[in-house]
Amino acid sequence: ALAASKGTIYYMVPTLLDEFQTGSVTAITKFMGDVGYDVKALNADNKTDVQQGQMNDVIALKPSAIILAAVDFDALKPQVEAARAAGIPVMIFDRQITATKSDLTSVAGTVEIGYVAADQIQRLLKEKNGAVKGKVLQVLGDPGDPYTLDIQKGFEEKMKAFPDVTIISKPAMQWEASNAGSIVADQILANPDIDLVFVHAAHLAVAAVASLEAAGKKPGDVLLVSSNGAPVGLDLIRKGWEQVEVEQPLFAQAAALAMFADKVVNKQELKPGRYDVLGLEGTLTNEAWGPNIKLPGAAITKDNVDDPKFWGNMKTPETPVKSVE
Amino acid sequence: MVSPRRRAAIELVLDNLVWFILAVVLAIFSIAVPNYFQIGIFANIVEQSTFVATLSIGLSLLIIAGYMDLSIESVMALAAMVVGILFAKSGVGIGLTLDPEWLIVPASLVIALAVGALVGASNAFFVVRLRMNAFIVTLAAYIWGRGLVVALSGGRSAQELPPALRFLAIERFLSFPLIAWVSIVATLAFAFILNKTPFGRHLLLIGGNAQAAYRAGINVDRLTAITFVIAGAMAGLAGWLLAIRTSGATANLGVGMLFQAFAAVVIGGVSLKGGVGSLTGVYAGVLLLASIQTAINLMGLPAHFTQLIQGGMVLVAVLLDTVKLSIRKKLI
Amino acid sequence: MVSPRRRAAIELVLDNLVWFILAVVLAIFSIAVPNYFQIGIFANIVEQSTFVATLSIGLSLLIIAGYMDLSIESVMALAAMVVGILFAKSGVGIGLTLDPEWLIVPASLVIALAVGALVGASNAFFVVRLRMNAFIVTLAAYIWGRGLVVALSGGRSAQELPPALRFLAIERFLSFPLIAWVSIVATLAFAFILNKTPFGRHLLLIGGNAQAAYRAGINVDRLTAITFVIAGAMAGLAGWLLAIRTSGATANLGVGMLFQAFAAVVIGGVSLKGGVGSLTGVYAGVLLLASIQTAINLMGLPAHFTQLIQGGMVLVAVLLDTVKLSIRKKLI
Amino acid sequence: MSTEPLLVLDGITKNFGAIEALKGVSFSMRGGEVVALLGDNGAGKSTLVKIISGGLERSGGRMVYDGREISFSSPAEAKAAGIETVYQDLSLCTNVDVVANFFMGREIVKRFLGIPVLQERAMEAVTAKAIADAGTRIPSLRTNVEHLSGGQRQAIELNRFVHWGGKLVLLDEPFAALGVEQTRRGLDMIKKVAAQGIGVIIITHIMTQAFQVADRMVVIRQGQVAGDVRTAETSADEVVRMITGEAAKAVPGTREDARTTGVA
Amino acid sequence: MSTEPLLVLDGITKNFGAIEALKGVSFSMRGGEVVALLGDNGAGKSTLVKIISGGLERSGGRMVYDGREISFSSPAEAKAAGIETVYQDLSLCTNVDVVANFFMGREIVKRFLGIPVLQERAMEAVTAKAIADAGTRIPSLRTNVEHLSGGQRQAIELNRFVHWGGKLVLLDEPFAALGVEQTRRGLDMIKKVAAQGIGVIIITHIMTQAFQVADRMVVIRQGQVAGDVRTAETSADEVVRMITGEAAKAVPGTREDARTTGVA
Ligand SMILES: Nc1ncnc2c1ncn2[C@@H]1O[C@H](COP(=O)(O)OP(=O)(O)OP(=O)(O)O)[C@@H](O)[C@H]1O
Ligand SMILES: Nc1ncnc2c1ncn2[C@@H]1O[C@H](COP(=O)(O)OP(=O)(O)OP(=O)(O)O)[C@@H](O)[C@H]1O
Ligand SMILES: [Mg+2]
Ligand SMILES: [Mg+2]
Repeated sequence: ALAASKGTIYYMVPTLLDEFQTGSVTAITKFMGDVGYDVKALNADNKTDVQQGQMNDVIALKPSAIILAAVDFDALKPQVEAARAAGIPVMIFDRQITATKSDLTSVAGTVEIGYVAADQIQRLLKEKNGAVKGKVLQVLGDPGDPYTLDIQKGFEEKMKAFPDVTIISKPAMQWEASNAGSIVADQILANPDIDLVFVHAAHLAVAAVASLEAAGKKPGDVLLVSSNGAPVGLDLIRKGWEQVEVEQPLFAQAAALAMFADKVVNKQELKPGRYDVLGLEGTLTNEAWGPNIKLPGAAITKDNVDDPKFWGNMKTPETPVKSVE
Repeated sequence: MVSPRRRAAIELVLDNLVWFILAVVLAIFSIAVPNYFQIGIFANIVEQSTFVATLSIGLSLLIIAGYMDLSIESVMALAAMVVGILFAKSGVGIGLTLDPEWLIVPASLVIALAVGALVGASNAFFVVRLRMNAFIVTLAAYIWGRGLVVALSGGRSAQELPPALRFLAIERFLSFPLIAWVSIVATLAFAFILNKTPFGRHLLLIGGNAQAAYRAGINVDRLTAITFVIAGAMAGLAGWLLAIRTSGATANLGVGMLFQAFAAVVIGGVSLKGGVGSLTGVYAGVLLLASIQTAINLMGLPAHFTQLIQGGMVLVAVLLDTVKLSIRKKLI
Repeated sequence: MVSPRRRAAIELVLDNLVWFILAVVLAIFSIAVPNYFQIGIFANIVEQSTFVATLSIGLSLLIIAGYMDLSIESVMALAAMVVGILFAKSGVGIGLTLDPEWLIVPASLVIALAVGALVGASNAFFVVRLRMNAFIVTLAAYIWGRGLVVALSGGRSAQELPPALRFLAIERFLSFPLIAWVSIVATLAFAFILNKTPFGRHLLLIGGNAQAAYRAGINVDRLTAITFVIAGAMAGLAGWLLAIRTSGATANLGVGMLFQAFAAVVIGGVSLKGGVGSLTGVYAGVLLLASIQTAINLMGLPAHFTQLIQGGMVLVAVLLDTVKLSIRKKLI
Repeated sequence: MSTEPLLVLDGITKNFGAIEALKGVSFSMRGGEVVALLGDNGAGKSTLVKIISGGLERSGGRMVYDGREISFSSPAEAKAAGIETVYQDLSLCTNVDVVANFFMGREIVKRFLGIPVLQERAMEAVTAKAIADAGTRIPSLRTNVEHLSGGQRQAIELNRFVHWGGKLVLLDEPFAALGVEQTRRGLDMIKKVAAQGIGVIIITHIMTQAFQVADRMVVIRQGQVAGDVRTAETSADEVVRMITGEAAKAVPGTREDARTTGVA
Repeated sequence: MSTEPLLVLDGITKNFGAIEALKGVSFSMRGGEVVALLGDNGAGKSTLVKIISGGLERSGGRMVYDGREISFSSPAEAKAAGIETVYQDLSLCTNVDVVANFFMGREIVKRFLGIPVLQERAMEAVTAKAIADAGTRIPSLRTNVEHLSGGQRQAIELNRFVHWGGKLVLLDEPFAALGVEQTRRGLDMIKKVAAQGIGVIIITHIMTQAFQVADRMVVIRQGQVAGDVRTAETSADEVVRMITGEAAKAVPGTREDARTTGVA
């Protein structure tokens, strides 16, 4: 896009073992490129201490800014403070840090994903059983990962109102797909009346579907809901195995950072208000932890699955993002 | 003092103690855990054991020969991902098709085995030719192998293997899916090789005293290299089976199976010092671990406690095994 | 044939080869990687080495004595989480305060050491008293230890340790933070113990031939048990340091450090067969791994390839180490 | 030679699973006495020595040492009671040097601030003298034992016992790998040790060695005492016949005699 | 005894780092000849044997075997060329049973569908016979070797070589742990083997054994040949003097002679 780069921005990605994170590297690199910044990504492999070390190293490099998707939310607080003390602006991506000030936060909200999922699951149960009742198998990610715990929190909070819904929660250790497959295989035998399976990431849905298929189920026999909107999830919707994918607006989240990058790098003030981010409406507010732009997640169903705005369709928007003036 | 006949009986039990422990544990779970006692659950246990059991074959052979291989987990994932990328229809899969369709079974199998054997050969090169420490060489391969999975897939998943492959995970023979039978047959075949052929005998000798074996004219280097290749190929086979069961592959597929394989190998009676072990015992060890995992899946435990309980159960399982020693001492 | 003086010089280099490799690697990175050559980066390397270095102390001692301990990583996380829960102010922390404030330093340190020593003692009980295999006992502890962290914290993190503790991570002496000095001093202290005291000598003897040591009247069981407790306590210390650096603890804190510790121990020249090794070499191994990791951080490689490259670099580092053997054979 | 028995074995038995390695061995000896323990391969000599030295638990029988009935549960206890042992399968740590092996478990230390610190020079000097006295040449005391020849290894093990005195010395084929000169010096040393009132049990297959050094010969055959004779009153041929069993009937009552001595 | 030399060693040297274990050893021998290799502890006897048997690489010198100049890079090659070795530090796998050790590397197999399958019974029968012939009693051939006595172990190692024939046999202190009767049978066996035209090199520290069996004696002293004499033309005293070095001057030119024989 631009002849001369305005500088380098480091993106601290928590892991590359799930498709959302992989996609985020591509999207952030693209959008930041649109507004004139080079992006280098560092993968922390889901290790908080590794990410802390990476932050320390990057601070020594004095980049234009750091984008942080923390492995463990607030645990990165000391490094965020160190970076800002060194004059390097820090933008928070996807995983909100509220314990300390940062220069811009762009999130859909992990608890909110749980809310959206709960709404959709209530609808699906009602369609199937006539009322919001039945049995739901919730396959969590790793029980030591707050990301999955937040989704669980949001989901269960909203489901409290429906005592007729039994929720069985089992963790897929280390987010490993075949663990999820085994849980589904075992539970479908122990509880043949399971109506719906809710997995916390689309790559877990792959193994869950394989287990359902091996158990002789046909698409739709057991409902399936997943979160994060990865490409495999959308494929499963097209094939009828999955009913709903709760999408995290990856593109918009990334684009929002790019739109304000110049202002953040130049330490200018961000004006609260509503902004159009790739067609989604983002709300920028000033919170205790600094400017915060929130982008609403969406439910993907068979009806809208082909919409190119979903990152899972992997059509990174062609039109360049423009800096907010 | 015990009569010879009773002693023989006790010896038989002790020699196959893992199997007896397995039976006891299954009985306890069947009584204590609701829904545990049903053929479907037992079939699930056998099915879930498939991958670790297949991994454990090569690992056991290497440990018996006095080496080890930490790379097998990553090699399995790599083979699964290669199969996934080539033959799966969605995600990162490019969905190759063959004519006739069934050709995909041997083709994908050969590819998976080749991927595994290749990494095994690389490990062998460093360990046997360059005399590097097997632990560190295979640790490096564990890291770069998983790295290669991520690099190849870009962190994404491959999904939907064609039915010509998938039937191996769906069709059942005596209520176990075909993939489980593959691992059972492989275990039996290698158990035969270990116990009844010169190759197996030489592995035991090398594990017991490599210098003595070398002096006796056994080609220690060649045998060691072959065993690394076998371990790699078996990991490739495990990957092939895992891909078929998952109907594709994800970037973190099989994470944590290395530790399970090690635990199974030790529970199964293979000495980490080398020179001692049997593959049927190892298979029982795998089943034991899978039984525990299944019980945890079925018990209404809060998610946060599963790992705690898993660790405790492994300890108890091995504790039972050590009872063996004291019985042997006292009764014989 | 080489002159005795030149041979002595070569021996010196070879005996400390890890340090020379480290120097070479640092020099190469300094030239090749932009921004690598600055005191801040070297300080980062030392700081990042703190935890693995501390873990490696106990691991090395146990390996030298012919055992191993897989639980250290989880023990470290457990100690960190206990400290985090007790003293951190937000998250799952309950924010205990002491009067005077500085008392928190010894209090939290003693708690962390005690947590570690306790797990170490439990490992020792199973291994020494019940004669269970150390690998499997500590593997179980690795699983239940991490499980306990998850259970205690509910998977959440504790944040914000009070400044009275945090200053150890912030204040610097000779440009290294104080926590790094703690691990350096601990390494030197145990290096002294290993090389110059009967305790260390007996560990080497046990690792070389436990039966001979036993016959010579050395209390092998007692020494082994003590070493397990030391390994646990050192893991506790590592957890304390890690909590201070993190300013709290997360449920997955330190995942993967076990492998790093093993790699460092092997690169540092400790034989996994027991009976051979020095702690200063191990510290160099830790620094070497951290240097590689830092170089990868600074090189700006595509993130998908980092793991691949990391694995390759570990291999190369050890490859250099094996050059030692052939040099020794040829030149001396 | 004192009159009180130093060691009394009474009906010692040992089973390894189905195998009865010792079927009731009884004999006794005094301090300053050198007893040659003879017998065919697999007769049970080493097993007996390991039982006396605390390395193996006996299955049955009584053992009286230095006037008290005892039962050592570890070599450390036997050592503490003054029993030194040279094992047939050498007990050396090949991963450390000659000095470390020589002082295994009894290192010379100096305390600094209460911390015991190894005194390498002092230990090296002692080792050098002992090895030289034994007539053995070792290239460097700082080489790891894995690089030494079979005889050099045995010399280390054989000579370290002299240094620690004790009351009873058990030597299980201590000269098997030693050269002519080293063996000669070893035999002399045994005589010197016995002259100090220390009891010595030596196992050997070479009759000339046994006849040169022993006051008495105890022959074990298939786990039982097949002969217990004074050296002066027997001949090599007779002893060999006892060992191989051809003369089993020629020494009736030997076991009885031994037991009587034991109880006395 | 053939006239062609079976083995010619010419100036063999071996360094271990700074240590010169062999400083140029030369001698030769014929098939059917029994050569006793004598020398003090650490003289270099075992090192020489390992060089001949392919277990160690020589630092210098030439070796001619069976008419061809050779350089074995592994024991397997030496074995293939007909050289059998019994090592001083036993080469047994204690984790397997007697039969497995006896047949180590040369198991009896039967092929089914091309797959070689171990014939345990056949191997057991052969082992039983060999062990019985050697006069050794072993409780069960199916016990792991770790449970055997020192002499029983040595018997396995010593007797398995007979089974494989070959052209040259190297025995490094093969009787060190054997009983009286077992040693006698071992010596007989060596004579029988030599009578078949096989060359034998035997290392021992016991003069009587050397004199009973050897045609010639080669004495190594500090890595050099210090004497090379026909048994008939020497005495035990003279040989001991060569070993300890007191008679070093009494056998001038021995090395020269050996070399001449070697080249012939
Ligand atoms: N691997 C090695 N490294 C260093 N030195 C060695 C090595 N092997 C042998 N030596 C040395 O070489 C010399 C000769 O050893 P060798 O084993 O040949 O002696 P030997 O004549 O067989 O003695 P013995 O009668 O005691 O068996 C010894 O001084 C020994 O220490
Ligand atoms: N741990 C064990 N388990 C089983 N059998 C054993 C064990 N130790 C020794 N034996 C058996 O006990 C018998 C006596 O062995 P021991 O070692 O005492 O013989 P020895 O008289 O010392 O013979 P050698 O002269 O060959 O050294 C042998 O038959 C041996 O096989
Ligand atoms: Mg013995
Ligand atoms: Mg020798």
